[in-house]
This record gives sequence, C-alpha cells and structure tokens, in this order.
Amino acid sequence: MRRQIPVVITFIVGSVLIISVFIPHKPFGQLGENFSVYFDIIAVFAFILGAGNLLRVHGNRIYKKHKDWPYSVVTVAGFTVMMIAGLFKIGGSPGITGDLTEPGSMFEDLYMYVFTPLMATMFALLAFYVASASHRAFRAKNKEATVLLLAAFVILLGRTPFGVELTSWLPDPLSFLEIPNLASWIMSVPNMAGQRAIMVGIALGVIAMALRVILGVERTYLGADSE
Amino acid sequence: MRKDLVWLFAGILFFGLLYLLNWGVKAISTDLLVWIGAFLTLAILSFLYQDNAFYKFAEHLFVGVSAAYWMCMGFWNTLVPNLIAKLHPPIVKGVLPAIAEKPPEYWYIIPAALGIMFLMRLSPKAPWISRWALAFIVGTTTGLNLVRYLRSDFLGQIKSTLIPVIVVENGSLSVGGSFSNIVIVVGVLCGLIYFFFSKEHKGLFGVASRVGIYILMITFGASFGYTVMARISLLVGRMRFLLGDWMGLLQ
Amino acid sequence: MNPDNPKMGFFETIANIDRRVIFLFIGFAVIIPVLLSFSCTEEATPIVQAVYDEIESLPEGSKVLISFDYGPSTVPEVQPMIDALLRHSCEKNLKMYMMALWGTGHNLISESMQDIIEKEFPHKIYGVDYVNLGYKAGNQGLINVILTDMKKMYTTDARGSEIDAVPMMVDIRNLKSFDLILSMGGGFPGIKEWVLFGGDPGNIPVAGGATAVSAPLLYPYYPRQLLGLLGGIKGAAEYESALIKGYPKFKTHSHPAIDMMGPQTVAHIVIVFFIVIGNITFFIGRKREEGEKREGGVIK
Amino acid sequence: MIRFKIRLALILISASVLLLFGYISSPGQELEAPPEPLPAPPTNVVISDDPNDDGHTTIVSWQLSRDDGAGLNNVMAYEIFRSTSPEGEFLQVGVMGKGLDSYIDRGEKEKTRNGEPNPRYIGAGIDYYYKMRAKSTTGTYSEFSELVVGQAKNNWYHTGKTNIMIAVLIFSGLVIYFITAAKRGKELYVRPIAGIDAVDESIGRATEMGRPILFVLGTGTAADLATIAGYTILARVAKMTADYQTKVLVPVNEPVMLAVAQETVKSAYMEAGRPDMYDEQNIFYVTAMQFPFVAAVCGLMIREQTATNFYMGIFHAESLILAETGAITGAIQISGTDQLAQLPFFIAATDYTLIGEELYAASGYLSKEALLLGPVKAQDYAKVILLTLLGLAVITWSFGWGFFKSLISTIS
Repeated sequence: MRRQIPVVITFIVGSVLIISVFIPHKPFGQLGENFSVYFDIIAVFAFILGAGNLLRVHGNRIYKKHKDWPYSVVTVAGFTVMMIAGLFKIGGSPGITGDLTEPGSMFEDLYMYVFTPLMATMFALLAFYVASASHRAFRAKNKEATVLLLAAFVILLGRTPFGVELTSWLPDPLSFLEIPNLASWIMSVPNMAGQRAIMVGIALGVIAMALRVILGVERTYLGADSE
Repeated sequence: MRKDLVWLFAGILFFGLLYLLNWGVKAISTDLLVWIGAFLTLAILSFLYQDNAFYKFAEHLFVGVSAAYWMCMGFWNTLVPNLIAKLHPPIVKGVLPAIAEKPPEYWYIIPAALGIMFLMRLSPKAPWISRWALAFIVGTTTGLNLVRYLRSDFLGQIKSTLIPVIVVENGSLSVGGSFSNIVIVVGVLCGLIYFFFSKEHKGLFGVASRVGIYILMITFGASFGYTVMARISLLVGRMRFLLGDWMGLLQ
Repeated sequence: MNPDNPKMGFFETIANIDRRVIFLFIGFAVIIPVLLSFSCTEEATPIVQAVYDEIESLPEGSKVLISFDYGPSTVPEVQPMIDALLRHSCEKNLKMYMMALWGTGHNLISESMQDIIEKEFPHKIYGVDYVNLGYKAGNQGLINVILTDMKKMYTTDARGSEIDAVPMMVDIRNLKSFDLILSMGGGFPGIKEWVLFGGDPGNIPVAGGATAVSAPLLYPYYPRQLLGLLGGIKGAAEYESALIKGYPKFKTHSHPAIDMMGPQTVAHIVIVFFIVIGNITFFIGRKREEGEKREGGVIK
Repeated sequence: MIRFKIRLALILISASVLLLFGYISSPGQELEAPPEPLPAPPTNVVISDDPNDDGHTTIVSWQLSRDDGAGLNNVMAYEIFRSTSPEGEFLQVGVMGKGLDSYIDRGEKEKTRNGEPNPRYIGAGIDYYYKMRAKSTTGTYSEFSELVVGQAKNNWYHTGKTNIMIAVLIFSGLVIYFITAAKRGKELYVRPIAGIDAVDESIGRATEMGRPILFVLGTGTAADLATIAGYTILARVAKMTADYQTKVLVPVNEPVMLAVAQETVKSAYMEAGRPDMYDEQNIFYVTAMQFPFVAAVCGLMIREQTATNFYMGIFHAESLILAETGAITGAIQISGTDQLAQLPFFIAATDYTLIGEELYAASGYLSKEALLLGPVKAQDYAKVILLTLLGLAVITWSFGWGFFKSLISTIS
C-alpha cells in the first residue's frame, strides 16, 4: 500500500500535466506553472535534509578523528559563517530589508572573494585537462578513433591563424578545402546531422522513460518497501 | 619530495624574476582580499601536480561555503517571497514591504505540506511519507518533460531536417549545396539507425549503423575541438587575476 | 617514463610523457602571451553578425530581455559579450530588462549595471531605461510561468520596489511583451530552455551568447529557432569588432575578448602540437612493436 | 507472421492518422491608399476570442490604415484601447508597430489588485469594448476607429497542439502495446551495449583490487529523467557490489537525489540479501553546486583510489574534470549522459560511454525485465515511422512532389 500510493500520485500528476498541455480551460492551463512553483518550494525544504547530511558526515569525521578531520572543521566553519552571513544579511542595509547580495554585505564579499576564485579556478582546470585528454584520446588507434581525431584536428586548426595560413595557397576552385571552410562545413553539416540524430534519440529515450515512470513500470526511484 | 621542492623553488624564482624585470610598473597587491583569492586560486591549481593539503583545505572550504550559499539563496529568493509572503504577507513587512500589503494566497499550503512531507524522511516513524512528495516531484518533471521533448527535440528537429537533397541556385544545380544536404539527411538517418536497439546490426542495416557511428564520431570530434578554445579562455581569466590583480605585472 | 626499461628511446619517452609536462606547457602558453599582451583581430561571422544586425534594426524603445544565465566560472567568456551587448543596446536606446535563471547570475546583473550602464551611460535612468529583475528559481519552469504571466513571478524588482511602481514594467504582461530575448551563458538552464519554453511557444525572437562548449549544440536551432549566437570568446571578440566597426568611439572602451584571443591562440597551437606528437609516437611505437614481433617469430 | 501484420497495421494506422492532419492554410495580408495630412485610422477592427486560452485573452485584428506603407506613409504604430462599457474610461492596452494587423490582448487574471478593481483584468463572458487609432511618425494621432465589442471564452481544447496530442497518443500506444506484449511473455531482443557489458567485469576488477567503486549521478535534479535512468543503473551496480562485498561510494549534489540514492542502494542490498552491508554514510550529500561538488568528488577519487567510476545522469562542464582525474588514478570509467555538450568529453576520456538514448535503453537492458524492454521496442518503432516519413518526404520532394513535405511540416 505504501508503495502503491506514490505510484498513483506520480501517475495522476504526470498524466494531468500532459493532458493540461492540451486544455487551456481553468484550472488546467496553469497547472504546469503552479506545479513548477511547488517544485521549487519543496526543493528548498529538501535543502534542510542536505545540510543536515553534510553536517552529519563531517561532524562524524571530526568526532571519530578520521584521517582528514581538520579539513572537516573547515567545511563546517565555512558553512556556518556563510549561513549566518546570508540568513541575517550581515553588513548590508540596516535590518534585513536589503538585497541578499547587496554590495558591501558579508554574504556578497564572501561570494566575491572566496567563492568566485574557487569556482573560476576549478573551471579553469579544464584548460589543462582538455590538453591532456586530447593528447591521450586523439590517436588513430582504429577507424572510429581516426574519424574522431580528424574531425577534432580540422576544427582545432581552423580556429588558429596557423591553420588559416596552412591552406591559403589553394587555388580558388579548391577553396572549399581551405581549413577554415572545411571546419565550418564540418560544424554545420556532419556535426549538425550527428547532433540531430542524438537529439531525436534522446527525445525518444526521454519520452519512453517518462511513460515508464508515469505508468509505474519504472519505480526504482521510490526505493525499497522498508516498513 | 625533494623534486617537488625544486619545482616549487623554480616557480618562485621564475615569478620573482618576472617581478624584478617589471619592477616599477605596478606593485604587488596590498589588498588582503586579493591575497585570499590568489591563495585559493593557487591551492586549486596545485591539484594538477598532486593532491595536497592546500587543495584539501580549499576543497573543504568550497564545499561548506557553497552549501550555505545555496541554502541562503533558496531561503531569501524562493521561500520568503514565494511561500511565506503568499501565506501570511504581513510577516515579510520588514523585508519586502511591497508584497506585505497583498492578500494571502492559501493554496500555497499545498507545496508547504509537500515540503514538510519530504522532510518526514528524517522522522523515525513515518519516513515513507516522504515518497509522496517525491512522487509529486517526479510526476511533475516527467509530465512537463514528455511534451516538451516531443515538441522541440523530436518534432522540431525532424522539421529542420526536412531539406531538399537537390539544391538549385540561380537556376543551376548547386553541387556543393546538394552534397551538404545529402550528408545531413543521410547522416541523421544513419545516426538514428545506430540507435536501433531491438534489431541486430547486420547486413545493410549494419552498414548504415557503421555510417551512423562515423557521423557521431565526427560530431564528437568537432564539438570537442570547437570547445578547446573556450576552456583556455577560462585559464586566461585566472592568469590575468594572478599576474595582474595580484602580482601587478600587467599594465 | 619507465626506468625499468633501459632500451627506452626518445620516442617512448615522449609517447609516455607525464601529463604534468603537458600541464606545464599549457600554463606557459597562457602566461607568456598574457604578460606580453599579444593579441589578434577578428572578423564577424554570419551567426554573430545576425545578432548585431538584429539589435541594430530594433527601433528606439524596443524591449530587450537579457537573461544572465551563467556563473562566475564562465565570466571570462560571457562577460565580454554582455558588456558589448549592453553598450550596443544603450547606444540604440533600447529598454533593457535584466533577469537571471541562475542563482549566480543575480550578482552579475548588479555588477554589469555598475560597470557598463552606470559608468559609461550615466544619463540612463534605472526603472525607465533598464531594470534588474533579479534571480528567480525554477529554471525552465520559470520561463513556462512568465510566458503567460510575468508578474506572477516578479512581484518586485531586485531592489524590492513593487513591480508596477517600476515605470518600464507597467506595460509588460508576459514574455510576448518583449521584442527580443537574449540569453547569455549557454548552460542549463539557458538558451536551449529559452528557445524551447519561451521563444518557440511564444514566437519571440531569441538570440544569445554561449560558452564555446555549449555553442555547437545550439547550432541545430540556428537560424530557425535561434536567430543568432555568440559562441565563446571568439564570438565575443567578433561582436566587439563589429561594434567597433559600427561605432568607432567604442574603440577606446575595454575589449577583453579581443585581448584574450592571443593567449588562446598560442595554447591552441600547443594542443595541436601535442596531438601531432602523440600520433607520430603512436605510429612509430606500433611499427617497432610489429618489427619486434616479427623478429621473435611469434605473432601475438 | 500475424505479429508482423499487427506491427505493420500499427505503423500504417499511425501513418494514416498523421496524414489526416496534412493541411492547414495560413492567412495573408493587404495594404493600399491615397495621401492625407493626418494618418487614416485602421478599419474593420474585429474582436475575437483566443481559441486556445482560459478566458483571459482576446484577439484584436484590423485592416491597416491607408497610410501604412502607402498613401502618406506616415503611420508609425497602432494603439489599442479597451473598456468594459462604451462610455467608460478607455485603457490603452497595447501598441503594435506599423505593418502589423493584429494584437493579442492578454488580460491579467486577478479581478482586483491592492483591493481595487484591476483595470487590466479580462474575464470570460464579459463584453469588452475596443477602439484603435494610428500614431504618425510625427507624434500626431488619427481619429479613433469605430467602437467594437467582443468577449473572451474559457476554452477546453488547444487547437494548435493537435499534432503533439497525436504524437503522444501514437507513442503511448506503442509503449503500452509492447509492455502488454512483454507481459504475455514475448521474447524481446536488445542489441549489446558495450558500456553495459563492461559493468560486470569492472566491478569484478574493483573487488579483486580491494578498492571501492564510485557512482556519480550527475549534477542534474533528482527528477530529471536521465537521473532516473541513473538510479536504475545504480540499483544494478549496488546489487552486484553487495554480492561481491565491495564498497560503493555515491556522492550526490542534490538533497532530493540523496534521499532517492539512499533508498535505491538500500533496497538493492536488501534484494541481494545483505542488508547488513548497507552503510548509509557511503551515500552522502556534498553540495548543490557543480564545482565544489566536483572538487570534492575528485578529492574522493584520489584519496579512496576508486577502481571503477560510473558517471550516469546529467553532467555539465565537470564531465572532463571528473573523467581526467579518474584517468589519472587508473580507474575503469563508464559514463552515460544525455547532455550533448558533454558526450565528446566522455567519449574522449572514459573507457565506455552510453550515448544519449543508450543511457535510457541501458536501464531496461540491465534489468532484463520484459516490462522495461517493452518501451525500448516502442522507441525503435517510433524511429521506423520517422525514418520512413522523413526518407519519403525528402525523396519525393526532390522530385517535385510536396505532399509528404507539407505533411511533416504540418505535424511538426
């Protein structure tokens, strides 16, 4: 029974939302919007669960003097400070009337000077990884890998002045073989075809998965029947 | 360990030299906040060499701060204006005076109830109630996604693929244009054949599926290559911060 | 490097090159051009020119919705686009409505307003010429809502004034009140969601700027569902060039994207170089292996 | 053979239903007129109901002023005014540029605002009076057009979405048909998927090495369908690790996902008969933001020396950071996502990748449950219909026969 009710809820909510797309009449027309708003509100409640879990995991590590426990103190401290700064809007307009991210507030400062460099640097690691991955993966090991390599190589060359120079001597009738032209052809023709095939495939996969969920065939997400 | 120190030393020497060469252009930053930013940047970059104490510190700080950041954003930007202010407007008088005058909208009780249901997961007695909220969330997303994907990614893409395979330009046959369109149409069709699951990829079908996989490989290679530049620009941004804002080596 | 193998030659050493050596090369490929301020010029490609032309063709007072759908991590790529687009919109006297689908976009709106509009166009009035609607959660759900009713979600602007007290918001009903939607970022949620949930159903022109990563997968929407796109820093550099071409006075303003093309190009060449090296050593290695197999008389 | 006929019939029926919706024509527009000092007002103003809304919208359409694009050629815009009574106060509800001949008047849905009647409200079944005038390029106005009246209606069916409805019906029909076929015990073939065939071996390897397994559900939301596909794969992997007594670590980046992942792993362990092995601490929340999450997962990989890494779900820029860090530790990596932008990175940096639709099919394939394989079959049939129609359309169109082309244009 406990397992049936959620399946029924999913079925009803899912199918009503699908049907509501076709019915502008009240209240169906607005269901999609309203339910999206609900979703966000529930998500905020869920954050309490997440924060609880985070604090429990790190609290446990500190308590059990796990190998890296001092770092867990850093996490808990970072969390607490940011939380206090944000919830009480410290350093912003008097009271809590101001914007959460008002310039000069502690929340904004922490965001700007702690958060931003961390986030941007983490992202910047990609510059290195993109190089090591292309060195490792773009090798003509077999036919597929060769095709992958060639496409990547032409595009890479096409974006450098070096690649432009390389083929600029080609006579006019062969100008379509110039690397920048070849690169843009690859982007807009075979690349586009591949993208479309994948997109249509994904759309079918998503739709089938959605139907599986709505029909209650797929219910892994509900977990076990623990009493 | 010795080798690491040599590298570190070489690095410091290199930048020291740069600094000396540019002496007088601009001095190193005296702003504590910039120093914090530079420290954190270097701490993350050090992971490229290997895992170490600085990285661990930065990582753990990052996790803690971001978890709180998201919670505060959710609280002030969703919970307060979209739930509390709707149920009992006067309560937000000090925060959002404009909304405080509006009449309450009691149907917001539903999401509040669902939110609380979700938190029942923590209760020892009836954790299963949280599944109702979960079922609601999943049902919503599923229903919305089904129609959206059908409309835009399925029907929309099919329509875009509807192109003539014989292209006529200014009254004469355009070989290049026709060829490109044939590649697109054949590419899409073969790509889709690769995704056939319930039929063995043999014979003519197998050939089409091979063509499909080559098309996909071109797509992946091209997208990868196209992206490389962007990934580098992110690093440029960071280096500007380190060399310019922090070390004062840039004009 | 494998010290156990004394026969290891030059090619094997390079073939098994430590990833950290590659990292070092990339680092220098960026640092040196940054220090030397090395830069390249750009010509706008049609997909970028399309965005420029669209803004150029909008009559004075047209309403442009600019959605800041990115975070600090993509600032180096996306901010130059925003700056150029804001300058162009200010110059054309368009009304700018700024909002964010990303929580992180919230701050970026205030920063952009300060850095570009307030500083360079001080005669523009908040609430009349531009407004900050701030961040709202909901991703595509939000677009879904504002497609039919903007004020349901935006009861106040980001400064807390009631929405109808903001002059330029009075005649805004929903997304269809806008003449152009610009989504900046290209991640999720971003241009794709704007096209699928806003532009397509509402029949509103959508254009935008995306990181180079997400740009290729937006190509299928161009030009039918997406009228133009700035892809990555290159797209931004092209837009900056187009803007300078159209309005030479902007030459003296900052153009970070154009500046950034230098280090990128060098690092790009380094990556190409490593791919070439990787393949050469791979083939030589395979040839040698085949040779050794034959010598030993055993075919594995 | 009979089954084949049923299938054929199914395809034919679907195709012919699609054919029915082959033709819909579009309206045109007109202009013309001699010169005059002030612009002429628009004429023939007509108020009609928007057939596809819930009674808060009307459609105002008109014939262009004689001076719009012709005659004096000085019309800049049209202003539309509305009132609830012919003598009452008229509210300007919209402005449309020259050359345009209709305006969708979307009223507000609240009857009152701040305790007072809301002038922008439009309700179903109420008479609304409209008049219009043209604004000239110099800022002068034409006379008002004649007063007209109209109503908005609360409609039950969105006429513009018939094509989607049919597509939904066809596809749902296929899915339900194949699910019932599967229930009757029909054998369904599914082609091998390399990434999935490698799952068993990779878990075995981790067990031999005595190292844990990492399962990342991505940075999407808990209810995204790719994430749901991820849960089913997680369930399978967790069950195997319970059998092999290998630790599986699941860091998640969304609290709702945390709840689901814990439930999934717990039930997998119970199914494997090893509830004692389940340790809730191994499935933990990190943070809801992408990069801090990745920073932590990368640290985890290095410190725990995970032997096998799974990335199943929605991924963004972090895909390559994860995959390259995993490559450094020498882990076997199996990835799957429906995010087009990240597929190239997974293809390049991981050992096996489930490409888009394969991820969805994999969850059916793994369980080998006929019920879950049914929809996979339906997906293939949808592709058959699509390929046939598209192929026919492109070929016949090239030979000048536009029937299939207009058919597809209409349905999409």
